[in-house]
Amino acid sequence: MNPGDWLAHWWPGLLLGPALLGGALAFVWPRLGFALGQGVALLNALAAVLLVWRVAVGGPLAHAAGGWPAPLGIGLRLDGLAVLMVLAAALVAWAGALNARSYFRAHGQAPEGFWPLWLFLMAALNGLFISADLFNLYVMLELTGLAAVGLVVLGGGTDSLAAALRYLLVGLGGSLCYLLGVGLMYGAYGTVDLPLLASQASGPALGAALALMTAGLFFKAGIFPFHFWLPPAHGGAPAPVSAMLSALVVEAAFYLLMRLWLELAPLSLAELALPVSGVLGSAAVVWGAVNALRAERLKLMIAYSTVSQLGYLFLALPLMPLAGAAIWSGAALLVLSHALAKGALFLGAGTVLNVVGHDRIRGLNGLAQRLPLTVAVFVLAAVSLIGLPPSGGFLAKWLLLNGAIAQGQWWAVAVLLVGSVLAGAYMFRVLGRCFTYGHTGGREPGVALAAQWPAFGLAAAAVALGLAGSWVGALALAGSPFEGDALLGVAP
Amino acid sequence: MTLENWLPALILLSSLLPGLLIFFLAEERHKTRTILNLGGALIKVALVLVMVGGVFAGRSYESRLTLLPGMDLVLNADALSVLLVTLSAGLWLVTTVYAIGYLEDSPHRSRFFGFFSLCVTSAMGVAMAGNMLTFLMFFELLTLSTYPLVVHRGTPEARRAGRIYLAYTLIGGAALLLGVVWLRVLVGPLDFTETGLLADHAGLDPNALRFIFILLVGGMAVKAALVPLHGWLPQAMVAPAPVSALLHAVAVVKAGAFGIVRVVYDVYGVEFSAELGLLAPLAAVAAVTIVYGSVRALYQDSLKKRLAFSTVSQVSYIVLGTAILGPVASVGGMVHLVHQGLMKITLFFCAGNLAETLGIHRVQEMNGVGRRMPYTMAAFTIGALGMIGVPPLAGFVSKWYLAAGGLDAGQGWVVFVLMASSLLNAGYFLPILYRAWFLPASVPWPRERAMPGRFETHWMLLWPPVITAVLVVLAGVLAAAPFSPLEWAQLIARREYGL
Amino acid sequence: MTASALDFVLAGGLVALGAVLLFSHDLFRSLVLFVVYGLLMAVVWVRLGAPDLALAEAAVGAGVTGALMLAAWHRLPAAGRRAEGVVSGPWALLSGVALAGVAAALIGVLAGLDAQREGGLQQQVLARLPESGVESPVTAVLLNFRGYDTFLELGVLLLAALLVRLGGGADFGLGAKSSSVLRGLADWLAPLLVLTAGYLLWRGGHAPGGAFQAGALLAGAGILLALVYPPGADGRPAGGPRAFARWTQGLRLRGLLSAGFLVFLGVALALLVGGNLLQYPAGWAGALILLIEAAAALSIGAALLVLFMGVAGGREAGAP
Amino acid sequence: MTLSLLYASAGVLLFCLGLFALAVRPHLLHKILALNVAGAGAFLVYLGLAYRGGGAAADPAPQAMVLTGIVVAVSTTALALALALRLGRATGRMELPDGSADR
Repeated sequence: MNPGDWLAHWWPGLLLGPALLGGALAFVWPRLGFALGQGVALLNALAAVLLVWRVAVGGPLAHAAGGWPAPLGIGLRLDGLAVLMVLAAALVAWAGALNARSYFRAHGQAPEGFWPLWLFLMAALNGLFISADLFNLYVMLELTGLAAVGLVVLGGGTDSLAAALRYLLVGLGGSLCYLLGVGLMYGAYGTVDLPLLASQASGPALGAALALMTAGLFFKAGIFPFHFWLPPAHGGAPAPVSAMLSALVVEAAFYLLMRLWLELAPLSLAELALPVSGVLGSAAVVWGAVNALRAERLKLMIAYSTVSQLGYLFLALPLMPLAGAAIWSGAALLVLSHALAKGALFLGAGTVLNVVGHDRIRGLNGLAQRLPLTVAVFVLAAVSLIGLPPSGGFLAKWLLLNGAIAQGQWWAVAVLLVGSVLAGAYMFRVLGRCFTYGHTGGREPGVALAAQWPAFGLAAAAVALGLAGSWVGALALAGSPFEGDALLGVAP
Repeated sequence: MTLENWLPALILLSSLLPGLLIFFLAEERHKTRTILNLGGALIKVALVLVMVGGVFAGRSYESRLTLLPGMDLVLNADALSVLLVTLSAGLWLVTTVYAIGYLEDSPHRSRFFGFFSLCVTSAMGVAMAGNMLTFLMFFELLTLSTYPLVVHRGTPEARRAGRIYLAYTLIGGAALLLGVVWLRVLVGPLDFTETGLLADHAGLDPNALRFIFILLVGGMAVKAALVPLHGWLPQAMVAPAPVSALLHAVAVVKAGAFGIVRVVYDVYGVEFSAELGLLAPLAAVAAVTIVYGSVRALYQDSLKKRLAFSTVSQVSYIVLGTAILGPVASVGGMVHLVHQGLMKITLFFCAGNLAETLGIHRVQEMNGVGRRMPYTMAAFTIGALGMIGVPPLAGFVSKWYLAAGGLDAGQGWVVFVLMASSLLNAGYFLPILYRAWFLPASVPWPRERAMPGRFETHWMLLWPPVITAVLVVLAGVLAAAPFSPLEWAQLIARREYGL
Repeated sequence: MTASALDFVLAGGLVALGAVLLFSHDLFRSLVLFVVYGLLMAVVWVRLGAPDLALAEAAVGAGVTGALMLAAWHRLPAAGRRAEGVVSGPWALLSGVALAGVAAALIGVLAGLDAQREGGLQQQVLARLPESGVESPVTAVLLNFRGYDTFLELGVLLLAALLVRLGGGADFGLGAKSSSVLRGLADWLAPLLVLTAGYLLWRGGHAPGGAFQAGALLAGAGILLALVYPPGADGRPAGGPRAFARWTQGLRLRGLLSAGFLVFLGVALALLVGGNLLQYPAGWAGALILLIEAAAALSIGAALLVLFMGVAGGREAGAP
Repeated sequence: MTLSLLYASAGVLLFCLGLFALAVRPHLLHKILALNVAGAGAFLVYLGLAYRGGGAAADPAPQAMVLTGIVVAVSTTALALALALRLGRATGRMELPDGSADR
């Protein structure tokens, strides 16, 4: 049996087994938590890399849980987009786990429950990315949501508690909308399997079900104006947790929307409904950026930046049915580069918080002398978030612009450009402080480089992604509805 | 893989790698840093010389990396890029020496030289970019790597200047990005082609093309500091002298002007641009900038600000030469690309010397400084006279070709613009020279520092301006010699016009 | 089949009950009405041909959830017992109008759907039932055809238990006083509940019942014991059956909580050797499902107990 | 009107009522109740559509889904209650603070 076949059979076990097992064991024996967390995060990252290789070489993978093919059983699939999401989650989770070690050292050790929750969150995200079953996705969404809420609570203090509770209530409301949509889907079409529905479903029930599920996912993704819960939750959680939430948990909801609207919904319906997403996305880009500009705390600024960056993704949705491949790949690149850059930013902010003792932006003068490596993280992440070449963010923005112009969607073009300039404004507001004198000493002696390297790795990966864009773009298309289309079209 | 494929990439790496290494050097590793800096600069000059020889012999160099299908990063060496590459490589070497001397004891040198190397890398990338995507990429990288240099002083004033610089360049970058993507959608990959890549595409909407032209040139005009987009340049004077020198002579401002040349010649094609009616407005903007910059320079008391407005004016000579149809004017514009770089870097080095040695920042304080620092002021005088256009210095050659080109194209008004500008140049440079050489010194100097060594100032500060001043003279006197900037510009013009 | 008058009364009653309990100004009345709502829902499930659900709804939906709500009520801070009115303003109005529109549109869609509906999976489930290892179609779906969902649902439960425990306070103990009569009763009732749970578990293979219903009963037994045997000074139960005291603490409790999940996970991964995730080998399905269900019932019982204690137990207001 | 449609419609109404109460009732216990009522409404839609007429057993697949949903609901309810009580103990009030304005 060659190694590729081995992977093709075992991949669900690889993605779910270690994380779930580790999570449960870390719960039973809290003392093992740290070792399990580090080990499983590394294992998971290795598995993700292997699977990326496998899918790139051998094409998408499928698996019928329980051995029952859909519609009776639950279908799992690992196509290009899914494996890229798995990779992003694995990298951020690994970096977060490495960073958590020193982040929590300031408080003694990671709070009780951190490692099991962390591992469960990893597993839930993996499960969410590979599921092709709408009801199974509901369970995954709940698992993800619970783990995320629990991790926010660990921020300690009343503010975190309130943020977590708000997050929980909003998330549950969103889940219920999604759940009702799934029920309608089953009632009307007798299956909850995505590929089957894509080939069978049509009619008003499909539209209603999609609308309900989309509304639920809007809440979970925190898209404007449903974003109100996001900044306090992401800004108040421990930094490694914020990294994971901002980088992946909200993007997971967008990932599902992409699946729903581009694989399931017929083109006519998508054309009718998706402009709503475009409008909300545009508003989110501007609103998030303006609030990021006004934020006084670094972590809150980063959280608002997430609101803004998510807007790009929603902005891309309505362009996708027509510009297909370019936007699909562009969105994949954007999700990936945002995940890496945002993860890096939050981990960096955590280091700042621990070393400086606060994260007020006004008080960051001279940070470039105290924590040069962390400031380098901010610079690299800024490059990707603003969309400056040669980062992954740049390629993504290039593809989105290309698609928007080719379709004559000038409003999207305007929002993309305004958003980039605003991103530059809020990122350089922080960087300008970092480069101002205000600290006479040299590098901070007590800061373990181990705390900073993971963040640096993520940020560098976000920038380097631009150089692998061709490969990533092609991989994202594997198994997608746009497989085989040319990536960059020329207007007729 | 042959040398032809690798040379452009190697030229980039010769400054990129030292730059990245320097970031991680501890502050007190003085010697290692100097070796890295100078080693990289020397290797780069050597590599560039190899390439110049190759291009002259008709070889073509190209490094290519595919980012997305139909979206390549291309570095290549055509005649035009060689012009800027050679200038940048040479001046980087000189400026590195100067910067090492200038920043002798100041803090954060690792950060400074790291970004300094990145800045040069980006300028090289801009020069060698083989298509619009690559150009855009290095153009933005240039913004990013110069920002920390502009705010290097770390004062609130520097931060403000940095903010203004970013506001201008990021918005300009956004316009440029839009133009590039739009054009990409219309015609496909945007590889630079001598005589213009749009020549192969008929039947495109001329209005869309006009608008894209405005976006592209507008985005670059921010960096080239064309009026009314010049506001950031005088503010950016808070940067340390070597940075100003680099910004004005080879990197940022020059990248903008160079980009305009690329767009007009290699994207639109000069004849097609004229056909679309785009050249006349561009020439008008350039003419206004030339005069406006000179007038503003007259009123500046701060020496560096006077030089800054002088840059605003002088860089537009390049744009003017580009915007006038006809090979002679083109030669004038392109040769000024080099000549302006040599002259302006000399002036900034000298201003830096005055500030560093005697604490002089304002024109008023320069009385009698010629006797205190004769070498520096001699170099300054050569640079200033060159700017005015006194024969046989470099500036004269540029102006001569520009004027002749204007007459050639039947646009006599160009001569008047040039004459007015020369008069104004004289108006703001001659008083300085008069003060320096003929007025008695107003000792004590504002803040004099004792410099080690036998010369009027540290040798690392003194030699760079003297060398560049000599080059200013040589470029003028030996204009007709082979390999002179003028000869090279004529070669380019012949190719661009397909003669 | 058309609806009878009884159906109209039931459905209308549910909606009216829901409206009243959600918008009542008396919080306690809302809570009591919620329990009634759950019971009424169970009746509806029977009416709709879903007795498994009726049992689960009565035990979990009305029973456990209602108990949780009432326990929470007792622990509210004094100022928190008054239900403030409703938020008013343009946003509230807007969401009201929007939701009314959503309701109308959805009912319209349902009405259109009513005539031409797909058959669902019932035929397929029944056709494959003999291979599933159990006789009850619902159990077959839960533990075989869609076993992956159930496995993850145990994960959700485990996670919730973990999080509630993080809230601080003892695992156990309500601090209520109880008479010896009650204790005597509990000593008899608790084993009876455990026995019934075992019966339900076994019965689940071919008739309504199963791990969840059994787990709920186990939790009920636990809650009963916790109520009558308040904790001593050290936070441990001061009396009661030894096994209960031992298994509701520390490592053993955590083991109990995760046993179902771990067994399920172990089976799922082990089966990957020969087939797909959770693909029972021919002939083994019944035994493996029973194993999983037994472990799951224990875990569910423990988890529900922990959830209840997390809400009802813990430190009192104002206590350090 | 068929039985299916009647109960499914009642489910839709309960679902919307629940979401509305979630939005406008400030008391945390009310919000949690609202989620439960809305959830039960959604389950009613599942089961209403699964009804197969005259005493026959309902479609088992949605039954299983609802069973799963009930367990998820009780888990999340307990967690929400526990968090709400902690918040109530910390702030003395059973409402979410107006946290949207913090920077």
